[in-house]
Amino acid sequence: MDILLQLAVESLLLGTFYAFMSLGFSLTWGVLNIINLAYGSYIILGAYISYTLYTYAGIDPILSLPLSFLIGFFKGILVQRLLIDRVMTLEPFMVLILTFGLDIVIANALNLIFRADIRSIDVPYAERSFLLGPLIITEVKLLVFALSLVLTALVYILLQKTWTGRSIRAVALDREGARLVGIDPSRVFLITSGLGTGIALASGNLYGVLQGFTPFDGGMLTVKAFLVSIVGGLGRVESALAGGLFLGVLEVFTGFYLGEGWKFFASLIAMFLFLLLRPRGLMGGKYYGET
Amino acid sequence: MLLEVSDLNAGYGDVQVLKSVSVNVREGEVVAIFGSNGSGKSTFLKVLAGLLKPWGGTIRFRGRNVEDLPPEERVRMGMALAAEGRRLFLGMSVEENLMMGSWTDRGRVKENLERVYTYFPELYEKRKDLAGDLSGGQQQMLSIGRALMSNPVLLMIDELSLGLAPAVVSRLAEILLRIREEEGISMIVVEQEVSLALEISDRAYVFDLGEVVDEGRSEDLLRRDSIKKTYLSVL
Amino acid sequence: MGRPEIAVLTGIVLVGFLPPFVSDYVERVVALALMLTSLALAQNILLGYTGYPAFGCIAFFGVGGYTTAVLMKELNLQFPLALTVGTVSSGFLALLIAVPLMRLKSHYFAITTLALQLALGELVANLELTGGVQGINLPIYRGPGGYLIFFYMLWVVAIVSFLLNAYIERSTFGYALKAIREDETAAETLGVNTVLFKAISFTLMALITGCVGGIYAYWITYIDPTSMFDPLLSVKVFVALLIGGVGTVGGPVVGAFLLEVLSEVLWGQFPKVHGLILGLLIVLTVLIIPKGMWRRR
Amino acid sequence: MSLLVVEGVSKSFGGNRVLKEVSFSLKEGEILGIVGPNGSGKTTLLNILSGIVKQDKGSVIFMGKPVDRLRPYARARMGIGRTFQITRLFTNLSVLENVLIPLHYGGGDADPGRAEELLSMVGLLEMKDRKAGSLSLAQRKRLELARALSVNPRLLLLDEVFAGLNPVSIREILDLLKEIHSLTGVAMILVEHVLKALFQITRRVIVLSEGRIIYEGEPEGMARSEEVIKAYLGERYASGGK
Repeated sequence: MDILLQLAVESLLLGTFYAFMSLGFSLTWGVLNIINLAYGSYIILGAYISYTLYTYAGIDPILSLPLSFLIGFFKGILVQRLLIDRVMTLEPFMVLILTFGLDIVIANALNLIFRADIRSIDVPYAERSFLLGPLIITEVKLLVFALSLVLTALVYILLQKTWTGRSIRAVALDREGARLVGIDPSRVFLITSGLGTGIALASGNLYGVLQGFTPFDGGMLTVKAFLVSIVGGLGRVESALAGGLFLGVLEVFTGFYLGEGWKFFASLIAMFLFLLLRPRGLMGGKYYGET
Repeated sequence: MLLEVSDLNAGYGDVQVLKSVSVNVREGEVVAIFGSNGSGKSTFLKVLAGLLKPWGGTIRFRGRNVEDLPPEERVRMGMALAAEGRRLFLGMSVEENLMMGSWTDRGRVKENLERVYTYFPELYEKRKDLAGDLSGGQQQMLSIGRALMSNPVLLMIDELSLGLAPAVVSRLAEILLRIREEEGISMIVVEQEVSLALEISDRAYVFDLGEVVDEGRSEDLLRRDSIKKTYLSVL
Repeated sequence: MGRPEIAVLTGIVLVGFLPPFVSDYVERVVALALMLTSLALAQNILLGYTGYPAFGCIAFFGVGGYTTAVLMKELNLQFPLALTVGTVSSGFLALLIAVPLMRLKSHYFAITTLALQLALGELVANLELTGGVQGINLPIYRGPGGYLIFFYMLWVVAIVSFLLNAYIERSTFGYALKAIREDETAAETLGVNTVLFKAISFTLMALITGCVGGIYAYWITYIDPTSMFDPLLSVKVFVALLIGGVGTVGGPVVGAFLLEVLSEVLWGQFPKVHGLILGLLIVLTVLIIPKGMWRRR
Repeated sequence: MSLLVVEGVSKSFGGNRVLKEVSFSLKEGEILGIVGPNGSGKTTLLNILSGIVKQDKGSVIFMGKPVDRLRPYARARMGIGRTFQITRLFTNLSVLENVLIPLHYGGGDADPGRAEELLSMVGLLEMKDRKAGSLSLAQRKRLELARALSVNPRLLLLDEVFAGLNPVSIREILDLLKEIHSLTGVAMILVEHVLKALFQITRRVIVLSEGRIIYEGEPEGMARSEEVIKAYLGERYASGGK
């Protein structure tokens, strides 16, 4: 019983991080209708940025998170302008190939600079934990959970309560309708890409304190972001939370009962089955643009 | 003259839909456009709103040529379209849909909301509901309401009565007449239902196979037999 | 066959006479190019003629390779038999999932096949039978002809794949696939059993891909999950198709040879940054050739 | 005996009832016009007949056999040919190939002689090697017609063949349809907005409004039917205008 409770709590902590981590992927997919295979590499890029800042300048990854976001924001805008805009209207698999190429470029560039060894951000609070009744809570996990929750809430507020957020949702729901009220969709595409990439890099800071990473972990993270996005349905923050928790439970429980090695397999099979049987997500609804 | 459209040609791919169409709208005037299916009415509004690029011809709005401007620019200048298929944001609340209508007039969103709610009290009651959960009639009101939120000089409404019950249509017609009276804005109403179109308009154009085949004061047109012929093509 | 197609075919056939005159290194590069040629031609049946991008086509490469390897290692089967079973298994798996899978369109279809590829890779990495992440060591081939035998096997598969593409280009069978590519609904209403032909097309792709995987496994004698289910190889197939021209018979051959030689040169010249350059090459290909890709005939 | 019997066919899309209990039948060689305002369910009805869309209720019987469980390709092989409102040609293939495909898969024999015969019937023989995508609209409509005829149809479903054409082209297609009918005796269902043209080829019309059949009979009666006038012109017009 205690074990089950412990696993449930671990799932919740991890799942909330996954939800935040995947928000950018889910948003760009929902709004622009593109699948960004380089997304995982963006997260890893964030992890390396915070690693560098922490190792060489002593800046805590939590403090450098806004900086990662900003770098990501401008990078997202740049990539959208220079690359994605040019192929968005072509066959959808062209974007897949393009972003895959981008993934290779980022991973190999990181590999050149940092080599393939596993790196980790060893903040002083990395190993601390405390007891809560029968539960063992790792402080880092709790911290990442809390921050993920706050940041997810921020994204939610941005989408729900600001004009920028509303215009993003409007474009996602009906591009032509958005043009009718005077919104320029191509501007919204830029902002969404910036926001999405910013979230990816920022979540990289959290990922970096949570566990070790190498330049080539991006692919695996893209799959996770994909799974989180498809479980609940695209683009909505609530759905990402549901998807994140699903992935959290799936990983924690398969990891515990079948072994660490099966975790990624479980995510992939879940992704395969979802696509095959429920491509619109568990709730079956059509939330964002998805045409 | 508020709007001068002359010699407009447009279509999709290589299929020409509009053939040398010329239409004028004066300040404060309500103009109806009707014709059977496939006569090019909706395409005409699409071109006016900037959603479809014309092949040729000019559109002058408030003395300025707008045919090359993107839709956003035209909304800013005071053109608003309640489009075919309504194009609402079905996953957003009624109020949010209305607010989006004020995208180009964000500073006055509160006043605009109040104004639109006085015309459509049922939208106020449903303001928290998702647009997707509204009935057809309420969606049409929302569509018109959203267009009004940008404080347009020219309101364009496509297929006003399509799929709506007669009672709903009557109410919509009343509201439109009221809006016109209180705000003095000009309107172009595309409508299949002849009697309705003529009832709420000053002048009307009859479209057939992409061409303007008849035009005139609405009262006169109502008496002409040509309408029945265009519609039912009975020889 | 048209003139360019005959020229390309002659080219592939002539490549078969190269080995006595070139170094082992060049021979190996040409064999790899022949392998990519077959993979690209296999994908061309599906994407080029039927219009479905199987982004994770290398799933079947892995299935073919692993089945062949496991059968040889565990059951001591002879290579020809093991390869046959490996090839058929790939085809069978494809046939099994084709109907639900091919209800999905464009990037949903593409991504689902990629998920399958990665999932299978993880599966063999976790199973004892397949040697886990350590992979499998195969016996070294010591029969007649030495390693040249693999060159010629890949050569034959490339020629067969080419002829199959040429057949599809001209035959009534190819008409069914092209009709599906052009407009699936219209094809149905004109008498084409689209479900059946989509499944056939997918299975053909898997058969060739699986066969190549089996040959490759025995050739390099050591396989592991990363090398047999490598997403990069999937992408290389697509880039080869883009360079050469999707939906043409000769294009994929030209594209595969160009890409393989190019990446080999890069590997040699810039051993440290070749991955980076390959990535840039992919990005550039997509940016430069997007429109040229559908040039057929 | 009836060639086609449609019995109580209903269809909803996401709670929106598009067809409500539609029933009618068609004799061998008969021509039927289906008209109605936008959104009245005409195209959905054709889609159900050709098998692209499955009805929720009711049954379609073709040549004495229920075809409800047959997929479109099987119905095509039984002899149901169709065209589309917006032409759906195989645009990257040649004109000839566009006809050879249904000849082989729908009609049972890809005989180039027969293909050329069909193309010359619709006046496209000289263009047989051109890409279908390069044809003009009128030519595309002709090619679609030839393609639908390639399955050796007993029943031809034509979705707005006249739409978007100029009067000259309408005239030509009309003559072509008449010619096809007199040569092959194929039954036809035309969904149509260009009523003038429609009435020159058939005396039997069904009017659909909001998914229901509101009129069935001769064209003349149509203009007198209160229901029809209401559907087209509106409540007020029917009761005598303002």
